[in-house]
Amino acid sequence: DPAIIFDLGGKFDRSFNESAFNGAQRWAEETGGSYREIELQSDAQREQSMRRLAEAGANPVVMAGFLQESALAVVAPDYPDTTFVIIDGVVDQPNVRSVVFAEHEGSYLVGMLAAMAAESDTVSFVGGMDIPLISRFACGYAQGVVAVNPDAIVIANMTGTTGAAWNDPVRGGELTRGQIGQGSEVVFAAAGGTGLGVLQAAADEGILSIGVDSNQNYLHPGSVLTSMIKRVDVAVYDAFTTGPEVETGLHVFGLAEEGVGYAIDEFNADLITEEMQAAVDAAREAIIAGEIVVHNFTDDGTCPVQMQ
Amino acid sequence: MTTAAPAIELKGISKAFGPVQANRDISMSVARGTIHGIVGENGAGKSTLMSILYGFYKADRGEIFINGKPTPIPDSQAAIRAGIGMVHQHFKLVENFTVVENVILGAEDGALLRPSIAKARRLLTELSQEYGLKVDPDAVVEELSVGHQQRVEILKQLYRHADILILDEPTGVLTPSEADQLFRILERLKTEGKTIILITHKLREIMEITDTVSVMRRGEMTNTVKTSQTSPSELAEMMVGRKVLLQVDKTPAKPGDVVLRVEDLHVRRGGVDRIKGVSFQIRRGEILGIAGVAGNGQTELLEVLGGMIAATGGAVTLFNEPIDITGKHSNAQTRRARGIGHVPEDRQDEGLIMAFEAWENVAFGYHKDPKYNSGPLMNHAAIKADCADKMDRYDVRPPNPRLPARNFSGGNQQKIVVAREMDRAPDLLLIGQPTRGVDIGAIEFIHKQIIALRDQGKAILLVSVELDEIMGLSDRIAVMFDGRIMGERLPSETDQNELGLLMAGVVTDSTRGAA
Amino acid sequence: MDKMPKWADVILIPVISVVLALLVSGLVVAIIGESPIRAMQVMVRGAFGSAYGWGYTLYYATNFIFTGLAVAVAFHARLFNIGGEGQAAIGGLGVAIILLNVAWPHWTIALVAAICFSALFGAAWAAIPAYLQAKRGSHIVITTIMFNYIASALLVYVLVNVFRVEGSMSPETARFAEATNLPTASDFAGFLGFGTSAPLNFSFFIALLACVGVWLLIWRTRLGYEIRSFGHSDTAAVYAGINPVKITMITMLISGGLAGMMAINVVMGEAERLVLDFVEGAGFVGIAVALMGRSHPVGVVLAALLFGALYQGGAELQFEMPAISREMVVVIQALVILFTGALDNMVRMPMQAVFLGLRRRREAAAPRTPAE
Amino acid sequence: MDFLTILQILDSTVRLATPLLLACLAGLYSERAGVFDIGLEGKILAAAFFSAAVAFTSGSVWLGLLAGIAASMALAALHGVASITFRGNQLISGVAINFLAAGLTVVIAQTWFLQGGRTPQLSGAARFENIVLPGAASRIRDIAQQGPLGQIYSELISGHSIIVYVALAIVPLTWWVLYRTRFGLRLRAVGENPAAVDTAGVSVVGLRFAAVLIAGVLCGIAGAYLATALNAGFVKDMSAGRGFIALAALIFAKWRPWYALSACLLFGFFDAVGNRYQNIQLGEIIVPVQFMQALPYILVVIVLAGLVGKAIPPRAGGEPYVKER
Ligand SMILES: Nc1ncnc2c1ncn2[C@@H]1O[C@H](COP(=O)(O)OP(=O)(O)OP(=O)(O)O)[C@@H](O)[C@H]1O
Ligand SMILES: Nc1ncnc2c1ncn2[C@@H]1O[C@H](COP(=O)(O)OP(=O)(O)OP(=O)(O)O)[C@@H](O)[C@H]1O
Ligand SMILES: [Mg+2]
Ligand SMILES: [Mg+2]
Repeated sequence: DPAIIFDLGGKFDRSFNESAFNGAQRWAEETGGSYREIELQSDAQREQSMRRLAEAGANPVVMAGFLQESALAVVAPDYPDTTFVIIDGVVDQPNVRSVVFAEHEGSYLVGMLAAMAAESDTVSFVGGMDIPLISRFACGYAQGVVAVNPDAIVIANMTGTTGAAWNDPVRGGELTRGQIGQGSEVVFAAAGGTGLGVLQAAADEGILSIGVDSNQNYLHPGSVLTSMIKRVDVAVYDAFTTGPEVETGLHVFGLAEEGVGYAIDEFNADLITEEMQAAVDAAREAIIAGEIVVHNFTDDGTCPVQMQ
Repeated sequence: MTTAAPAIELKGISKAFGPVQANRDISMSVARGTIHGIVGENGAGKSTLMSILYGFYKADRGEIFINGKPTPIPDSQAAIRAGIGMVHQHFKLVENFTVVENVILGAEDGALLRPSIAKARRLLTELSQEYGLKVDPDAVVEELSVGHQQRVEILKQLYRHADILILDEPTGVLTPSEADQLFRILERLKTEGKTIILITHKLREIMEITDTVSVMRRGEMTNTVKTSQTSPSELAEMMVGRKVLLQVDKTPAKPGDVVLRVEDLHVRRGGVDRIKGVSFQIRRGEILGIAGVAGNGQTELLEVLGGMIAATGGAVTLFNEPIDITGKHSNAQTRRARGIGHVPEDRQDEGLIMAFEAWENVAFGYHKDPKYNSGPLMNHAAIKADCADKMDRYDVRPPNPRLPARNFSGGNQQKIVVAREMDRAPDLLLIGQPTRGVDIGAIEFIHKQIIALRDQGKAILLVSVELDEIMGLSDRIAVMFDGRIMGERLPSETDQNELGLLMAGVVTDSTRGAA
Repeated sequence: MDKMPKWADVILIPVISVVLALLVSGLVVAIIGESPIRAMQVMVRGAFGSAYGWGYTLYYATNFIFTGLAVAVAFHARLFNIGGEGQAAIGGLGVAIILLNVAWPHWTIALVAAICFSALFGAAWAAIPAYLQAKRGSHIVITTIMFNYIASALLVYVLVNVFRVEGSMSPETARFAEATNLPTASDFAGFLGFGTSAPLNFSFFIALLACVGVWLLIWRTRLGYEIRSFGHSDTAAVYAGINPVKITMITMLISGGLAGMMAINVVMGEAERLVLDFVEGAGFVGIAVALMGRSHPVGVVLAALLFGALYQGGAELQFEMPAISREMVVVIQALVILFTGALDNMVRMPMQAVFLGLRRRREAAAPRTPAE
Repeated sequence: MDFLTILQILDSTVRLATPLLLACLAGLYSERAGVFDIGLEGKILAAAFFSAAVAFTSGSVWLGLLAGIAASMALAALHGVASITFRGNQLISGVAINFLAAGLTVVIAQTWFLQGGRTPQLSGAARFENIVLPGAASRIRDIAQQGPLGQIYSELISGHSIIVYVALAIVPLTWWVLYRTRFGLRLRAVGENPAAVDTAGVSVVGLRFAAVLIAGVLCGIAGAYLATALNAGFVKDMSAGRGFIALAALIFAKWRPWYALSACLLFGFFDAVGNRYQNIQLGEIIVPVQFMQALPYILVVIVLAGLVGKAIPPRAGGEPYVKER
């Protein structure tokens, strides 16, 4: 059987982990198969969880979250016959498949939407853990905003520096209120479970928000402008379907692979005008065609757009 | 002829605490409007019996009749309803409450305080005029003297309309004059028709104030007699079961060189000056007795000399060598190394570790002595052997080094401490309340040991609140009051009256001369 | 006279208490609709059913021996050290610092250095609460809890800002050099079936050594005598010339040092790097272990083994019976603390009555002592 | 920092201080009666879970509140049985209760909701709504348009959940109960000298149980507030040390109600500042966020160290009452 390890935040975070969970569920429903799962409760449990699943014969073992990287680097060589899949992280081992996403590209598109939806010049971003991965979101978002409105101000805050930052909705809400006080009209939350607080605060205060990873439009209909979708579910589903033979090595999913994108459904249809959609779709084509190059923060640790 | 039913009648009361039978089949009756005394050795069961009457403990068996009616007393509330009030040996006051608050506690009228307080204040004024119990209703209790605190206790009972008043060792902490005032109040209450039970160890007081007296022994009530038909010596015999000689046998002192010299000693503790310039000296072969009401600086005097607390001023020398009384470079262990033994006032809280076995207690304070150690580790075998030897010579019963200290009776616990501190024949022995809570047999033994040590040419500083003990043992007597020495007397040239006045801080013409 | 023989107090009562705790735990499992029998089986098999299980059980037990001893030593001075969690975390920092910054030629020397540093750091973290307790009477229970939170913030700070490896996103240090890795169970006891995955490592022996050391300290040395005296009565301690400030400090330093040494097992022996949250509640488990073990090293080892098994069994439980959360272990731990620590009178009172009854019967049977 | 930002932080302070205040007053009743309670944390946590669980299932936050109070009182009763009836060690009992709550909440949450030890998100009537006082604006953007007084009224005074106002009202109520009623007199007395209360014919056990149960009620409200007003659901360990901070505030407050209010506001303020800012730049020095997050705990230690004046606890605190010989 395949198995999956969810990261801190848990499989019902309505975001990253939940997306992974949905992929696994879809596989289970379609094939009638069963899989094993572990929800991590602390950073220190990673290694034992991986070993336990490998010992029990689970294959492939999927790990959601970059925080699993260093533990996997140690465990993978001990179980050469098991295939491991890590999402959002890169582990250079022969039996590991590393799946990463071009979040900057998706973020660019929702950044454009934010700038178009905002009446004033100010939009904002709330990140989860302060790490390069999240800066990649922020930077892509800011580039999209500025592409629409060169005068725009992007306020960015990170929630924390540890895994706990994925699961701190109160803090997320406070940061959002602060940003609204500074004039923000659209807030993009790339913060896992913390984002729930961000979306809630935005809804309470009557501004727009942008969800992340899963489609979060339904959470506050009319308040969530869109969601930056990251198809973690597809990555999990693919791994589960292909089984232990799944191709190892590094795999990058961008706009072209439909690994990232933005969501439109009945909950936000009223918020997005035809022109907005047309502009974003054009940009999407241009990025896939290579006409627009969105700078990836993790390439050099810098961002061409200044954020506050 | 019909006699009025007795105010209190107890029938067949028994009570055990685990293996200890504290009261065994006790019957007793007290007539209305009388003062009834109860005497007995420590642990005889007096307090237990009264606590049962007050509903504090529940008797295992037996019945209580109040004014002839059977009255079960399951708790203090029931006792209060039955008109019983009790003044405990240790006051039951909330120290940081005011007098009024203490008086109304548990007897408030209604859920709001304001009316109760107003009413209590009025009643207190009345009561204090009626009985001469003067206390400021708004004073905070902890700032009152013990004598006044006791008045608050009595006011509390009067406020509750107690008809029956139980007083458990009320005079232990009072100066003689405070005790006199108390007795006048009791007489007064008696004339009002109230019934009073008085527990005391002082036979003099029994003779002075009670109408009838009961004697308790080992949990049983052995005798009840009319006070007018008995005598102190007869009572003592009834208590102990044999003739007792309360005199201490000793030869006149032959003082030698000065051992301890104390000059202008000052001690401050808890923000209060406890010792305010005390000077004295003790010679070889001499016992200096410190008399005084508890809490006038005696405790601090022992503790500062024993190295437990630091002095704030003054100088102390031992054989003319200075002692570091600032506590910076010395503690109780270094004092012991200098040849100062110390039998503390409180054996259970200070002198012994109650959970330790006897042998471990024998090393207590001397645990760094090389003879108890081998290398880095303690030599348990050596300590046990030493303990067995001491138990034998000091008649500790049972002579079992492996028994925890708490399982010895008070007297035997004291003997363990005495053996430890005196067996090394210290040059100076500090000894506080040597016979507190100790029965007559052990008192005799301990007194003999003290005299013997003196006769070996050692210096002894004796602190006791028992004037009889001070008078009996001391070669010289100093009286402490409010952190000062009020005067020094020779036992042969003074009497309890004069000492009592000094203890109360009164310096009269007759006492001034020698001071 | 004592109401009960000593063996009843130190063995019978804890055993009854633990049994009660386990019964109530079973009840909790039943109430949430799972089979307590099956849960028990899963846990026992998970903890003891394989070399893999033993490897984890003993590994966890090693942690709990250290933290249990830490709490026990403090208990002897009647100090309630709830700060094992933070002291261990800071001990881990000590281990990381010394292993990352020095090129150790061999694990034996590295181990000695790591022991010193973990103990030193752990002790240092206990020093401030100890000082405040000794000098200012600040309640050590609350200060040590606060120091747990502060330690965790400090650890986050250093892991994020000081030790994080360039380019890595996880808050953890680089791996320690190969030469410092401790032998694991597969190295020294591979013949028993331990595989390379078992985290049990050489630290286990250090823990056992620490037990012997603590036993000697408490019951054989003058310092131990002073610690116990102070624990029973601080006024008596002063009378005996024992300095309360000194004893409080020394005891807490030893306690903190022992808690810190837990890091050898986890940081040096298992993770081979410093990760966030590596203590995982072991500091708190130490309280239960010390209470159950009646603060005696032998009792601590047995209780640590029990809790090691609970932890490993609990991990299996989560795996085999997903409806039962891993936190069930915390519940059991809580119940053990409750029954052995706070409700012990509930067990003791009836036991005393039983023993008293027995004694009365014996005395009644024996001939009456002649009248005095 | 502009005026509105300051107001926002103060507003957040009030919200974050509320659970502390309720827990602190809970501790005040318990400790004034002579029962130490380091189990505040556990009671808050249990209440948080049960209020969220019941609010979610029933859809009514009021039922949730009742459930939270009931759960907290159950733990309080356990503390009472252990430390009053069986005269166990109050600290150990508190520690056990904290663990019990930490474990049980997650175990039960996992069984009921299978969401990794969480409750589902609450919304609508399952949460406490913020009360908008008459004439107040509720949205920051509208508030920003108002003058300073309007801003204070709309941002700081208006717009909190009912529990915030209730908690504030409990402060004077507690003062009145403690110093103006018979119950208060007895409660204070039993914490100072239980023997005095006992001989006065009042039940020590009864009083202490009453106090401990009141503490249970208050912790219950605190927990419910945390899960159904401040947050929208229960997550593991969400009490996050608030019970301990409340204890420290209690010491800081010298066991007095009005002081408790100021102490809790102070701690709430640090929390609010820590939430709002990452690293704070003070001139040349950058104060790391971890320091801000640890600040309340550091402050507690400083308070305990007596640097702000010696606090004398109730004298009989921590000791089980045994009728002495
Ligand atoms: N609460 C208790 N628990 C156990 N034993 C007790 C308790 N109270 C009293 N005892 C025992 O009961 C016996 C009677 O004690 P009690 O206090 O009644 O004596 P007493 O005559 O008042 O003595 P004293 O003169 O010292 O006041 C003693 O042996 C004592 O050890
Ligand atoms: N706290 C206690 N726990 C157990 N036993 C006790 C306790 N207190 C007293 N005892 C027992 O009660 C008995 C009486 O104790 P107490 O100190 O009242 O003796 P006593 O009558 O004063 O004896 P002695 O005349 O020898 O001094 C002793 O045998 C002692 O073992
Ligand atoms: Mg008595
Ligand atoms: Mg507001």
